Amino acid sequence: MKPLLEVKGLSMDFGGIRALDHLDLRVNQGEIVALIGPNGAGKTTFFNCLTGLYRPTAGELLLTPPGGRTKRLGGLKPNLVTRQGLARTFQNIRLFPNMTVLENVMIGRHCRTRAKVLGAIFRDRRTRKEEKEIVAASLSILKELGLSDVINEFAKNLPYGAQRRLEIARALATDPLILLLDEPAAGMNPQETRELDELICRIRDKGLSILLIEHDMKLVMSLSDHIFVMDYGRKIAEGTPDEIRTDPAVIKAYLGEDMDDA
Amino acid sequence: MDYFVELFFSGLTRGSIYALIALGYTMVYGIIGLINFAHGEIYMIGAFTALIVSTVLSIMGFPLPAIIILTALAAAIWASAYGYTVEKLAYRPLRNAPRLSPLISAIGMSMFLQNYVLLAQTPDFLPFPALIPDFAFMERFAGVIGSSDLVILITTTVIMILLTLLIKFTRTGKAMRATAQDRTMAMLVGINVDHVISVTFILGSALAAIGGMLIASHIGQINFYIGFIAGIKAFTAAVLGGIGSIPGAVLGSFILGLTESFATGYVSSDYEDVFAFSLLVLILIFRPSGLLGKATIEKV
Amino acid sequence: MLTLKDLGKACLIALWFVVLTFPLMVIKVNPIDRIITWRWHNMLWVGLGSFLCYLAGRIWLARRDVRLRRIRQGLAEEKPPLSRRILQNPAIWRPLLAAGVLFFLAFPALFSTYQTNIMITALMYVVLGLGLNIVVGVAGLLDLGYVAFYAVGAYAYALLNLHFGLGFWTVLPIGGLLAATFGILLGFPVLRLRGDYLAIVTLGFGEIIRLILENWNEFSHGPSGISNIPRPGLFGIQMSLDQSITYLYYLMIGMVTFTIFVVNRLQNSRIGRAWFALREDEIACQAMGIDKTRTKLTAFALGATWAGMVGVIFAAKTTFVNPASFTFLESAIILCIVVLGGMGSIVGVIIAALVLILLPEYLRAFSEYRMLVFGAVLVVMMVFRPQGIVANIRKTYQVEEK
Amino acid sequence: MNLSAKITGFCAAAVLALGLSIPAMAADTIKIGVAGAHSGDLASYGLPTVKAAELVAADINGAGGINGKKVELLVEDDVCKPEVATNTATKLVSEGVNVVIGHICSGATKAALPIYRDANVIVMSPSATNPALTQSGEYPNFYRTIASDDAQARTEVDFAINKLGAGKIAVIHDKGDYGKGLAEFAKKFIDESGKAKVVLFEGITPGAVDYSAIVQKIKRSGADAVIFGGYHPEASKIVTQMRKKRMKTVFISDDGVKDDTFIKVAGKYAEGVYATGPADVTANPVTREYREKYKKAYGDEPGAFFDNAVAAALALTNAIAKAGSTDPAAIAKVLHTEDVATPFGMIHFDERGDATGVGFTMYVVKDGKYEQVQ
Repeated sequence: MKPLLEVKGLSMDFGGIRALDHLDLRVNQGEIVALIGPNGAGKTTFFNCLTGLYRPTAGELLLTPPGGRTKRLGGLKPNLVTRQGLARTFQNIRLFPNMTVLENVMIGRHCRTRAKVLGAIFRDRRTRKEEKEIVAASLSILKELGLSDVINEFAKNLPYGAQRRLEIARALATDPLILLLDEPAAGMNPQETRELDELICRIRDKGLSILLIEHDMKLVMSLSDHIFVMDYGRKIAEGTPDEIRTDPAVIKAYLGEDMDDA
Repeated sequence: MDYFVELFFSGLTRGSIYALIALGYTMVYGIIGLINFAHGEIYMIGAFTALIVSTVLSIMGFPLPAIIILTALAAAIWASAYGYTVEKLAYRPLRNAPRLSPLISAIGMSMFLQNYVLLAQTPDFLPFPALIPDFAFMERFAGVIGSSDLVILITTTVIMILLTLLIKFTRTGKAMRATAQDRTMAMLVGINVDHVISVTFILGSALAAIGGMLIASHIGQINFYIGFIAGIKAFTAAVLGGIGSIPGAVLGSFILGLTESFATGYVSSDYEDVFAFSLLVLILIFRPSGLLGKATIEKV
Repeated sequence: MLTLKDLGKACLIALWFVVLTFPLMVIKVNPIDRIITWRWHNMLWVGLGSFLCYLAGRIWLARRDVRLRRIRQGLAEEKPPLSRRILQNPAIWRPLLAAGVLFFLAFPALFSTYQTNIMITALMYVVLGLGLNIVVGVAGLLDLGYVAFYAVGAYAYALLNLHFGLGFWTVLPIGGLLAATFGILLGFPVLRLRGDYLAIVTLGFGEIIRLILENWNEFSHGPSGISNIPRPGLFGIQMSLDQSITYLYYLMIGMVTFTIFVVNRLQNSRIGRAWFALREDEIACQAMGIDKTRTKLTAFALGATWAGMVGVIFAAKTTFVNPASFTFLESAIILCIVVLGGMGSIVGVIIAALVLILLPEYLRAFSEYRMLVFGAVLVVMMVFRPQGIVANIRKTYQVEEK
Repeated sequence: MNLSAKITGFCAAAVLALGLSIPAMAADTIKIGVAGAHSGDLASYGLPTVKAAELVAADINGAGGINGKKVELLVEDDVCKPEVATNTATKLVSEGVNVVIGHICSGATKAALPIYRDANVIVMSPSATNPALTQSGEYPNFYRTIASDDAQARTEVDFAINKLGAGKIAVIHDKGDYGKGLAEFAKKFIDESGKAKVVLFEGITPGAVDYSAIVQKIKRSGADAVIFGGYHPEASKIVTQMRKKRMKTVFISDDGVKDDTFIKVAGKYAEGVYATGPADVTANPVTREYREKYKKAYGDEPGAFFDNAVAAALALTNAIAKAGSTDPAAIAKVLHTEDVATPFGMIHFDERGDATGVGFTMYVVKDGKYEQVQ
């Protein structure tokens, strides 16, 4: 069976500086895959290439939905990538601060709905039905993530941990095949991290695949099915958590790097 | 051929005028990324201050060289003070606001200053005394280039060289470049960013005031509205050259001045401004970084 | 509340402004007759004015600090702003709304034709403000050439009527569509530009349209404009001036109602949410599957549609159009309405339009200061109250337990 | 029911409906509206008209009014903007004016006229020179005490061709309503004359930083004379740059340039510039009388269109007095048939509404002053 997401030879140059160098990576259906590496290794750049925010210099991005045809994601605009089934969160939280929590999630439904200007003005039956579905779907996601009590708050007024969860909720609302999480545990306390661990497992159990960038090694090791390690834009190792733990290249790359287990 | 040379010089004069204003736009944009809409008004205020001071001095019976020097000084000082105050009142509080807030504030400032001068002085055109005398040795070239054209050309060149030296070699210049590169980083290495931004506004305003004085003397009259049109043209020039780049601003100004001049000479001046605006629109669409500017990638 | 230090600082500030404004405020020269007029009294006004402004600002800041501290210490409760308290309490806003509706419906009967005429102008600006609000306030695209679409509408009626004899009601939708088409044509290349560049390009576009109207005589009749444009008709009934103004008034009331209805529905729809999201964070927006260009284009075109339709009404009301009515200043005034009212806030924009257009009419003595105040409003609002007089309120939802 | 009765009725109704404080004397005064630019950058064209109307009104009221009724002035600002002018006109109409002096700018006048026409109010402008205002026949209620642009262009062209013998003429304008209209007439008349040809027809941009390119172009065109349509700020810039480039080309311009400010701004370069303007009326006793009064009241010289405004005020008040009522038809009849003494001599109005005997003559700058060309 083909992997759900396959990246082949992905390279990205910024005016002569090679940020990503022939990167290969696979994510299989239902897996949690982690991407780790020291700061500046190019992990977020990789996410940006994957989601269409940057146009990669070379390489192929292939997405094969279960039972569907393989599609190339390279060169697609970000919104179309999302439509194909990749949804992401951001390292430095990019919510819509002056919109309510519920609205933030409703935005996620945008690419799965169709109401046009005329529909919005005349509010025909289909639009009304669609709007109801958007609200219902968003509310159910929020409930799942424990945000039901704050649906009418502005996103900017939420505490930090809740903002992180809201970002995940918003990404989930796009009905993704793969969820891309960029350092979801950053800045969380141990209690919140534990909850996040459970949350990610729950999402996986619903059949989604997850690609995760994370510095919290405890979380990575406990969650991941497969780990890719990057340094200087290159893949230096891959394997199961146990393999990675003992890989000499990884240890070398991380030497001096703060392996915070908190 | 003569006709070509004549048009060429008239284009150079125009270009120099735009350059003196465009430098201020480009410096401010380079440092805080703001289109300082009120810059044209600072130029206008410089011209008005020059008019007032020179008239007062000439009534008091000062000799012409003294009038010129004192007028230039007064215009530069007061325009700088306005530039400094505008920055402090309308832009500094918005330093961390969304990008459009300071721009809207700048548009407001521009309207405010225009109407302030209209109300404080007059809505009518005022004649501006010819501060630059007709040099005897220029007589031979009278048909091609006038004395004031020459003075404007030389002044622009000198100012541009001085400014480049200042930015390349002085401490302030280095601090300005550092702030333009990365404001947070500059702050961390101990540069007083507020101070640097103020200096930029003061410098840009002083240049605009000198420009205002020279142009007013060249054209012979001013009113409260001269800043708006000149400002937009100079901004076009700055964008054409690559906003944020000082040689770019000068290059862009000369290109705009020359094209306007040749377009008028060989085609028609009916659509002069349409042409300038279309040029602006086209550059922004197809090459927003201008001729000498650097393209930037937005960080995610 | 004020310390001696504050007073000292205020004196310094006053001194600074006195020196700063000295040449322009105090001296007035007549370079031809070589006469200098010294207006020393202005010095006093400037000094006193800046002194008091500074102190007022200090007091305002001090009180805000005290309030914030008390809130933090739990001594006081955070009070929602007055506008929100009114708008979220049906017991207050329903009677207010009813009174407002009654007042506006009865207006022509209560006041003279002239007052009605002024009110029509104000209502036109309400619609223009609401239209620009879609573009600037909701979608966050700073459009400084909005007046170009207004001109497109006005000239559409003037020219179509002149050449083909088309009537007001036929041209009203045509004007809107034509403006929308222009919006799309312009928007297509420029909407991928960054915010401040977009502002400048739209400004340039606005000027280009005006200059073309001014220069292309064969098409637009040049600077002398087109006169004798018919007022809106009503089944061919002959109307006196008073009647036709009253008619136009109710037409405008209908237009405003229609606009509010549409804008309100749009804002709380899938499209409207996408606009808001776009204003908040473009990148996150794209990552959530929103087509940036298309969403911007819809906002731009819809905003333009309103300008186009009001343009048609403008031509019909003035019965005369020339390019001088469509300068950058007009765009700036409409922008001022949106900024003062509060970006994205319908109620705010309506109030701001009425205040900014009606106030100068009734305070004729101060009408000279109109543009000065508009400029100051833009700066002051940005610095002190960027959310506008009535902050935008988001729709709230109830969780339905089944 | 005549108009004044209608208006009185309307006013009464308004007072009843509103309780607004419309003077109780309403029926006993003759209301003259004065509309034009009274603030903003064009105020200097509009304010002299207000002063003229005030002076005339003061005289009439001092002598007991017209047929026992006092004259009341309703002064309204239109900032020279068409869209404001319609409001101004509506306001004046709803306040029940009998006649209006104004508006100042042609654009604003065009916008306001239909409103006055529908309300049957006679309007007389001291300064709106757009030919269509009278020639189109659309505004039977419109009169003016200034000659229209085509008359001015005719004077300029005749002078250039017949007096100066110019064969090649460059026609330049400022792209404005007034300047461009004038330039187009000039071009038309030159083409029709067959004796000269237009070697350059071009618009310049007001407020540009430099005009040397267009000046070079004029030079290259080899024109004997330049006819410029526009106002003095641009004219002085062009003349100055022409003379600085040692060009001796004759410069002919219009009423917008026949202003002392032009000479003061252009200084020595103004010498020899021709400009059309209303015939010199300083010898006329009426002119002298009102200029004296102005000086006495305000201390300085009256500004633009003052004489025209005095003429309009005198013509209108005279017509009301002679007609014995404020009925527009009666007033119109007097205006068309009976001569009245004004700063321009004895004038009446032709069937289109143009004042007879108000024409243009050519002036030339000599020793720093405009002198009539013999």
